[in-house]
Formats: sequence, C-alpha cells, structure tokens
Amino acid sequence: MSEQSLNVRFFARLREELGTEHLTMPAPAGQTAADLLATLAKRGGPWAQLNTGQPVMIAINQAMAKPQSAVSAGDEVAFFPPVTGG
Amino acid sequence: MSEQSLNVRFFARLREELGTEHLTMPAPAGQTAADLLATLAKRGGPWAQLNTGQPVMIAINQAMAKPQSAVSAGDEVAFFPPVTGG
Amino acid sequence: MPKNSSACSKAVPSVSIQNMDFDAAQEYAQLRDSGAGTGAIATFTGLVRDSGDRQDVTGLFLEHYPGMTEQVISDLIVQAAQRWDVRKARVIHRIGRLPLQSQIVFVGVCSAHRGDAFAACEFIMDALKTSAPFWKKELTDAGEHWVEQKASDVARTEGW
Amino acid sequence: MPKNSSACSKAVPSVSIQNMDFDAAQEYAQLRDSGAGTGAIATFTGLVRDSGDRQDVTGLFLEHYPGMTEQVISDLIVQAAQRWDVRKARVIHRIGRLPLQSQIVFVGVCSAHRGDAFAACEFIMDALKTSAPFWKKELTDAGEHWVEQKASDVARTEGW
Repeated sequence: MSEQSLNVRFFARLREELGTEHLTMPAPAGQTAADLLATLAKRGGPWAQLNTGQPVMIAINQAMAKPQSAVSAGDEVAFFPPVTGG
Repeated sequence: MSEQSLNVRFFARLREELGTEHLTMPAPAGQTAADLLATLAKRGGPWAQLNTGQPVMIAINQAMAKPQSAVSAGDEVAFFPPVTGG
Repeated sequence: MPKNSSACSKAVPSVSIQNMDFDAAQEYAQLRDSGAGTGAIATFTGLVRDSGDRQDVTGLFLEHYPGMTEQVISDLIVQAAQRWDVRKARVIHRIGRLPLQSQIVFVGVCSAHRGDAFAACEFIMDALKTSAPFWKKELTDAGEHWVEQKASDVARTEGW
Repeated sequence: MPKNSSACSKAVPSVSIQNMDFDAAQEYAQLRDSGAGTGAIATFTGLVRDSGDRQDVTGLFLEHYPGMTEQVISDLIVQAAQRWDVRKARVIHRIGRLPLQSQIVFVGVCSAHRGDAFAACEFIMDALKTSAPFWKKELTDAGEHWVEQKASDVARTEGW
C-alpha cells in the first residue's frame, strides 16, 4: 500500500453483498469516512447501499470511528453491519 | 410438647449469650411474638436484651414473621440475630 | 411443619446445605443439561476472603437453621422464576468450619436470555444474604466473633 | 497498528477468540486461583439456542474481525476494572460453525465483592454484544441468513 492510499475492508453481510473483502482506495487530504463511503457508493449496484442511510459501522485502524472521522493514507478502514456477537 | 405450649429456639449469638438452644413456653390465647419476647426478657441477665429494641429476627414454623404475628400452641418459634450468610 | 420443597412449573428448586465442598464444574455441567431452549447460564461463587471485618481472620464458621434454610432458598428460586425466565436453578451453601479461600456458596441459573440469567442469579444471591438463616463467625488466632449484618446487604436486597 | 493487549494495573485482560470449544470448568479453576482477596466469582456462558429469529435454525456461523475483536474486548475489561473491583477477567468467544447447544461465549470475573463481580461480568457481556466485531449467521435446512442487531441489546449497553 503506497503512502497515498488506504486499505478498505468489508465484513459479514456487506462483504457478501459487495462481493469484496478488501480494496485499496486513494487517500486525498481531508477525507472523512463519510466521504469514502460516498465515493464507494458511486460504484452503483450493491455499493449504492453505502450511502442510503442504512446503518454502516466504521472502524479506523481497528478502533470504532464515526462518519466524520478523518481517514488518512496508510489507514485500515473497515465498514460492516451492526455487530451481533455474544 | 403439649397443646398448651410452644417450642422456642435460639440461634447463633443469641443461643450462645442465652446459653439456651431451645425451651418450651406456655401458649396462652392471643399471644404475639412480641409478647413472648417480653415474657422471656423478664428472666433478666442476658435475656433482657430481647426487649431492648436490639434487632431480633423472628421465625414461626420456619417462616419469617413479625413481632405482631400470633404464636399459638404447637408452634415452633425461633429468635435469632440478623442473618449473615452468603 | 414446613415442607422442604416447593412446586414450580418453570424451575424446580435444587438446594443443598452441606459441610462438604462442591464441584463448580459438575454443577455447571448439570445446569447446561437443561434443554435446547437454554441460551444463558449465569453462576456466582462466593469464597472466604482474607480480609473480613478484621485482618487476622483465618476462616469462618457457619451455623444455620436446618429445614428453614432450605425452604427460604427454595422460595427465593420460586420468586425468581415468577419474575424472570428460569429453566433451572441450583443453590449450594456450605456450613461448618471453612478455611480461607474455601468455596462458601454457589448460585447457578439457566435462562433463555442473558438478562434473565443475570438478574435471577443476582437476586437469589442478594436475597439469600438477608433472608436465609445462616450466621457467620470469623475465626482468628485470638478467638472468634459473630459477623454483624451489613446495611449495604439489606439495601441491595431492598433494591430488588 | 493496533495492539493486541492493554496494560491494566488492576486486571490483566485475558481474551481468546477461537474455533474450538472451551472447558468452563478449567476457566473457573483459573479464575478461582486469583489470590486470597477474591471473594466473588461471577461467570456467564452463552449457548446456541434452538429458537432464534426463525424456528428451523440448526446452528450458527460466526465471523469476526481478527485483531480488532481482541482489542475491543480487552478495552472493555479495562473499562470494567476502572469502574469496579476486578481481580481477574477472562473472555472466550468462539467463531465458525456452531451447532445447537454449543457454548458460544464465556465471561468470568473475580472480585473482592459480589456486586462488583456481577456488574463487571454483565457489563462486559452487554458491551461485547454491541461493540465487539462479530457477526452471526443463522443456519437452516433452507439456507442461511445474517442475524440483525437487536434494539434491546443496544438499549442494554446504553444503560451502563
């Protein structure tokens, strides 16, 4: 992963519906997790769900984060449905 | 135990201080647990503590009871300090 | 005369008062064997701590009121089963001399859901402490003394 | 990169995420071996129930986010140890395919006092359900489906 990119991971239902486990995305300065979701949603098809208000949980470098959290080059950003363990 | 008497039991600190594990007492009609305590307290010495407002728990036939509960001939009446199990 | 067991359509109370130690593993195995509807098992074990009311405690002596104790605890299990889903419940309380770090008490509850298992287990334990006729003596090298009931225990029970 | 453990002066978090089953008896024995100040051990075990969202469920499949899961649960133990007396805490969560009645999750907490043991154990379990990255699929003869998060679980966690 170059310094200008970040790694995106998907889990559970989202991973299955997007048919994608991980991908590398550009990391422009000032990007938030919500920006990244909006960029991904533009791919259309199942990706559109990322921008429809359906709950998507966000983790940045394996810690819970918010849509307004900054995502930077080198980060590991994960998107997943609400968790259901226990 | 005759029909005109009831059985009194003491436990723990009370049993030790009174030097008595059980005794048989008369069972006049209309007697309450508080009446019985007052009668016993008249024995003086360590028995006086039964009427000084120090907490004494009461069980009648092995179920928790109150000072105003009636005690009748044939009953098993127990007096003991607040419980400390667990 | 008091009965030693109470009927309950939801949970059969299983109460033992005994001198001997218990095997928490065996108790857990029996709780787990409570049907396919059980989703949650909560257990509590009480141990003799090294610092009681005084620092030089070497152990405890526990006295109880035979018969009444079993009845009171069975009633607590029945009450718990009326308030929460209780598939199985088990209480063991030891009596006699117990050295430091001994197991004193075990409460185990099986429920469909975790909230019920936790609540029923904690309720039974809290209520046992203020209503089951047990009395504790602390043993020290200098002698022994009866333990006083704690106001905090009474408050906890009243909270249910 | 995230660390897999957190330092805590009061309780060392011990977290395992594993396919294989666990032995609750062995876990209890290790919790009990937590020093003479321990007076209370609370444990919780979750089992796969026969009635999930649908009646024909034959088992579960559990996915997780490796690394983050361990970190989140370690952090929950640290939080618990900041709020309550926690001498030792242990969490095991299974992943992969789990048939009906399997053990899924174990939470065990040792404390000086019972209130702390119960509260810390229930807090860790409740918070785990809404913050640890696990996802459950229900398996049926007709296929499989992801389980939706329950609003009641979120409410329970917010209650802490």
